[in-house]
Amino acid sequence: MSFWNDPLKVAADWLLGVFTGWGMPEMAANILIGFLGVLLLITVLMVLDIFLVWIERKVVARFQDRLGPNRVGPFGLIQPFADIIKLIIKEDTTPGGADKVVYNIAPMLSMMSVLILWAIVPLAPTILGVDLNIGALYLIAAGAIGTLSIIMAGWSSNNKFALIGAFRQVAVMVSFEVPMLTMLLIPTIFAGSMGMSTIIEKQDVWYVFLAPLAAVIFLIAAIAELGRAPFDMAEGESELVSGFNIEYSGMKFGMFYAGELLHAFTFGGFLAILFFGGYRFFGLEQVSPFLAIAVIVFKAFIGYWIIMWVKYTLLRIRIDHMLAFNWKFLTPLAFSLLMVVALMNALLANAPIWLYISGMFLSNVAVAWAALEIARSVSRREREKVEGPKQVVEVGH
Amino acid sequence: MTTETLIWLIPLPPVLAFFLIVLLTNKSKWLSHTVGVGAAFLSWLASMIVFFRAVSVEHLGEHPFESSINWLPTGNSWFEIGVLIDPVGAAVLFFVSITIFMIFLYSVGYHNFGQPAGDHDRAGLPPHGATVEEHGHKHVVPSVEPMYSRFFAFLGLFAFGMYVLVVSDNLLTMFVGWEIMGLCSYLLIGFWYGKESARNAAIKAFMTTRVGDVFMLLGIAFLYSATGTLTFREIFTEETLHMLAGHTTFFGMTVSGFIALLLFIGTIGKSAQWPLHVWLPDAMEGPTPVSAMIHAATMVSAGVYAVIRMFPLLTADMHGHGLTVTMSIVAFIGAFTALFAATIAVAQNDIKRVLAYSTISQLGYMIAAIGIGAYVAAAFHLITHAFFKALLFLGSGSVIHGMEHGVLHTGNHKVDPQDMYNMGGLRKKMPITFWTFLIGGFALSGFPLVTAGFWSKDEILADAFGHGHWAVFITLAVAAFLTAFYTMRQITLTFLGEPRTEEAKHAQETPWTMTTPLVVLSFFAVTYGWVGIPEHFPLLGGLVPNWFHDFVGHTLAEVPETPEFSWIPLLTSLVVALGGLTLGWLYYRNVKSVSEDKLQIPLLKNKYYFDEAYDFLFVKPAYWFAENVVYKLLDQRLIDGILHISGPTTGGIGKFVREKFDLPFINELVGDGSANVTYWFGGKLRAVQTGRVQQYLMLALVTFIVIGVALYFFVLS
Amino acid sequence: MVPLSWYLIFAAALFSLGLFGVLSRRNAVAILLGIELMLNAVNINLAAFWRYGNVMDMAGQVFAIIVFAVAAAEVSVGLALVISVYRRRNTVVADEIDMMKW
Amino acid sequence: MTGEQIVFLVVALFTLGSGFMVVTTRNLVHAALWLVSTLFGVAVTYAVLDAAFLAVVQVVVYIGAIAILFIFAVMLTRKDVRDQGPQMNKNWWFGALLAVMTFGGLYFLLQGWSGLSKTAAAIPAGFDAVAELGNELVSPAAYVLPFEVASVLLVAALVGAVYVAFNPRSGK
Repeated sequence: MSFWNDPLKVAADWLLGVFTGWGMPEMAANILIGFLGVLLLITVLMVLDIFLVWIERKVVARFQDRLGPNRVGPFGLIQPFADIIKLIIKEDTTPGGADKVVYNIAPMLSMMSVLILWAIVPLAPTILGVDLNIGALYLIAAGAIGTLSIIMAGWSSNNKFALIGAFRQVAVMVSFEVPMLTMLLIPTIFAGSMGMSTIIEKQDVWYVFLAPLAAVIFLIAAIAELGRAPFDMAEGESELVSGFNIEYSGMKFGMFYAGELLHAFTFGGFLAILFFGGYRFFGLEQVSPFLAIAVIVFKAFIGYWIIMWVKYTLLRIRIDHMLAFNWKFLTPLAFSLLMVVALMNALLANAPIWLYISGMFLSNVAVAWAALEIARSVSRREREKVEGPKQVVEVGH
Repeated sequence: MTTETLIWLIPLPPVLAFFLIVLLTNKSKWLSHTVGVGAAFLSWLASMIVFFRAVSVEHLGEHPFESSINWLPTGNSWFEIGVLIDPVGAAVLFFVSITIFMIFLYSVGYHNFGQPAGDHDRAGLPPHGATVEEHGHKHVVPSVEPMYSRFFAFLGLFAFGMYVLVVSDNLLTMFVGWEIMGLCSYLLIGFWYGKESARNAAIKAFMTTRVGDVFMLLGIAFLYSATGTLTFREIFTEETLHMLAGHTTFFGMTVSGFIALLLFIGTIGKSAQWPLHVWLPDAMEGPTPVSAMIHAATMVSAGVYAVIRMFPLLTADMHGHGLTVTMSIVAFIGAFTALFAATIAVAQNDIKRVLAYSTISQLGYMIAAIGIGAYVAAAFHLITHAFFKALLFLGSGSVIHGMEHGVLHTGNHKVDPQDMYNMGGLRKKMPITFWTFLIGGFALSGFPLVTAGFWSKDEILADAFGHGHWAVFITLAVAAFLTAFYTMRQITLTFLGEPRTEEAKHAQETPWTMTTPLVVLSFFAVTYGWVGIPEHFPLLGGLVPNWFHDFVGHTLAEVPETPEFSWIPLLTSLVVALGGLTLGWLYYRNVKSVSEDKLQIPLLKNKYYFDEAYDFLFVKPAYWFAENVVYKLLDQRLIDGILHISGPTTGGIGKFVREKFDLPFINELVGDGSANVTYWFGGKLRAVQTGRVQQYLMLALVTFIVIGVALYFFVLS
Repeated sequence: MVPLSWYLIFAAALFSLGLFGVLSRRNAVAILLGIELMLNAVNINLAAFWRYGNVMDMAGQVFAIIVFAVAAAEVSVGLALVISVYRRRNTVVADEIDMMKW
Repeated sequence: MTGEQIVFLVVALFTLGSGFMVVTTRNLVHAALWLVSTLFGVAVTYAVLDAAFLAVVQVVVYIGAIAILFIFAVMLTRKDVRDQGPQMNKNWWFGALLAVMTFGGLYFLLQGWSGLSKTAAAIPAGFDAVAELGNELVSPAAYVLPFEVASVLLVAALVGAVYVAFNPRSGK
């Protein structure tokens, strides 16, 4: 077993040898090694986060036909470090009448809710934090903590805008958790487990081909959960200035900001894990764990890029439209899709693989088509109620 | 599926259809008739399977299909109900299922399915036609019946009753089916309840048959008390019949004879025999051919079927060839009705009423045949009659429908589309109807050799002659002559000659749903006679085996012997049939209007004044009795008087009790006292009710802890 | 190893804390908070009995889940009632919501 | 004292402390936040008890939904949040007495129970509690009926809550 095949275990064994050699009891050594592992992961993530800022700014600039950061360092690569220095040396204000403890805990919780997600992300067959057999639920649980952090931030700031922004964001997050959780159940049905590594291992065929609609719904719910455009009414610059984080400055604001970026990247990763085969890419993951990491990071970046693409392309939706969209369209659609998929899964349990895949795919398409048709007819009726029946203008007579 | 299970299932589809239509599909005409016709088809299919299985069984008479279950606990035994298909049952099931299916099919066309809704049609009235605009000019077309779905629901219930009656193996469920049909008959006669005449006819039919049914129920009760069972095959054992025949009861009649008489009175009502025949002609108020057909082919046959079923009872006390009292009564009523109704039919102008009286007359034939012991002949005639009479009625309905078309065309609603003197020359307008009607009419008249009616009628006459019942023979022969005569009169007036009115000129052939049943039924009206040609008949005898006699004859243990062949009845039936037909054609060929008809004798026209007589004898006295005796004497004098005396007396007692006992003792001491005590306690205790939920909870907890502690220390330890 | 008694006493203490909250807080929302504590104490007992009893028998976990469902239902209806009362009476103090007395 | 006992004691003390803050703190939003921390402690207790599924569901349902709901409710009835009046009713001492008595009674009863010092057997290898739980919840031989009844209850509560909290004047 060489370092190149199973780096984590080799490193851990080596460290254990070193620590026990120093005379440490074995249990304490193990705890220390685990702690070091977490520290390593977080460090990597935070560094990645810094570059995410640069990537985001570069990409948005391209979308908006600009150049983006290009002055500091090559291609502006040093720019995020400059930003961080600025944030750190900025005055750290706390508004009067704020609930100081809660106010200070909130950004930490926000960052934490993102970081703990990585505990269950399998980077390679052998490189993962915990193989929790209820990983999908864990994802939601972490999201719950994120919700909490936002409402704490909004409330403790003692600011109308912050509170309203928090309310909106929490309403959105709580609502969109429903279709999201429902869509998490679909890979669960396919794989027979909620564990992330099992889901990846069972993905001989990417689940996006089995349930493309589920992937789309998951993506929409994830974007809403992130609070990014078009669902970013919590920040709503034009109405709420900056929403729940209006009173935060300096590095506390930076934590919210970095948390959001990392969160988006994380959801790109989960999209890859749940629907795009995770670290698997035509057997590449068998060659080396490092290749596997490269694959999953690449896939996560694609997901992240899609999320950015959506963010910088679409306009903000009004809050009531958004909740109505969730409760009246997305949730029923998710439920019916779940029922259809579960039913098809039971029906096609013994079918040959090509029939299973095509059956699943076609049922997904059918559900999507039916949902769109229903939505179309309902909206036509609504429109006619307002505008009166559509006048057909005959041309040519 | 075993045959027995299948028999159980036969009645089910129509009643399911009834509930489906009433509860669910009544808004959709299409669904309703699909459900109804589909159910009739299923029952027909099952009946056919059962029939052909029954035919293929050797000695079905001894080993019929039967199956029964326990139904009601009666003391220490069970009252059983079940199904039974023996040869008679199978034969009846055959024609019943076909005719019922045909009715359903025919109704679709008759109620103008697919036509637009009428301009001012209302539920409860026949449709008046709808105006449509086509190619720029308006014209009136028939409109769809407003209560279309309801009609199919009623028909379904009716079919259920009939099937129950046919397949049941005991008198009680048979009676249940009988009564269901009575109800449906009422509902269908009064289907157009907006018409006063229809309402009255429905009530009349219901009340008249009720008279018979009461007697029938008495007969059933008597039978049950005498034998302890109502199952046919248990009653018709040697011992039981012997026991019943051995005892005498009222009027010196034997028990079996008396029970048979009581049951027969039920048949008189159901099969419209004299003197309870008055309801049947009026029943023609229902939707023309369909309910009329129920009252001609199916339901009224149930009465005859019941008597055939009861035949062993009827003959239980018979010794040799002499008729018993009951049989004599039966034979007399049958023969008399046959002749009597035929004479009335001669003078009727309404196409349906002629057929109604003809039905009464033919049923009399069957009853007379049973009365002289020829139950096989009666069953044979029952079936052939069902086919050709159904055919005639449906044909008349088709004629009326065609005439209504003419009425709609001219717009003259004063013309009665049912009056034969408004018709004439319809054979060119409605060829299918004409030819099928002709076949039916000839079958009714007993046109020799080719028609079914000839063979069955001939068999009755031969039996009557062969057993030496001269009076019956002559009466029936005269009736047969009259039958042929009025049948030809009807055909001549309706179809032959030239149209007498503008409407008849514009009559039209009816749609396929109506003509198909006509064709099917005319097929049977011709061919069904061939299954019962006597062996000894010259030339034809023996060509086809006398299957019907063999099959049905084995219903009972002893096969009735066929009388010796004789030329006299054969010649008689030839002469009366051909003579009646010829005479009818010759006479009515030239009659142009009602006034030229010499046979419009008031006595016959008014049906021997039976309605008036009943009105005078029963209805008026009943009103008088209700008004004067019950209301004025009993109610006003007696009952009110008693009330007027007892009222003040009780009032006085009550006042005394109230003043001396209630007010001082109950009210003040007990009533107010307890209230005061409660009030006082309530006032003291209301402080506990603070409305504060937490205090309630505390109180509950304290109580809980105290009880817990007490339990722990005093009980557990 | 942790004996079962620790969990049971821990749950009893949490239950009593919740009970105190229910009995003593003025605010109706705070009363509901107390109820949540009590429900959680019950759930700890269920989970502990599952773990310390027959692990194969899932009754303890199943009923803990049922309690979750009941708690969610109770909170949603309870808070809806509190909000409704607040709209009409402009108070959430439990002692002032005493229209049903006498 | 083993590591497990230390973990348990830390968690229990943290949970009870938070619970105490829930019932005593004056600021209701703080009370709700303390509730969150109590619930989190309970979740950790579940994890210590090897009931991972319960632990995660505790976080999802209690923290993700119920606690948020509480905070919402507190904010919607905001007039009382900053009430300077007492947060305890005047019978609070009696309530405290009753609570102590309840605890004492429970403690007393537990003392007399024989199974108290029982320790947990090791979970058999290969036993997947989550899978087993899932099977039992939908198996007709086990708990499908309570499960379905609970789902009906949730729907009823959902409808009822919407109806009760619906404000007919604003229509929202």
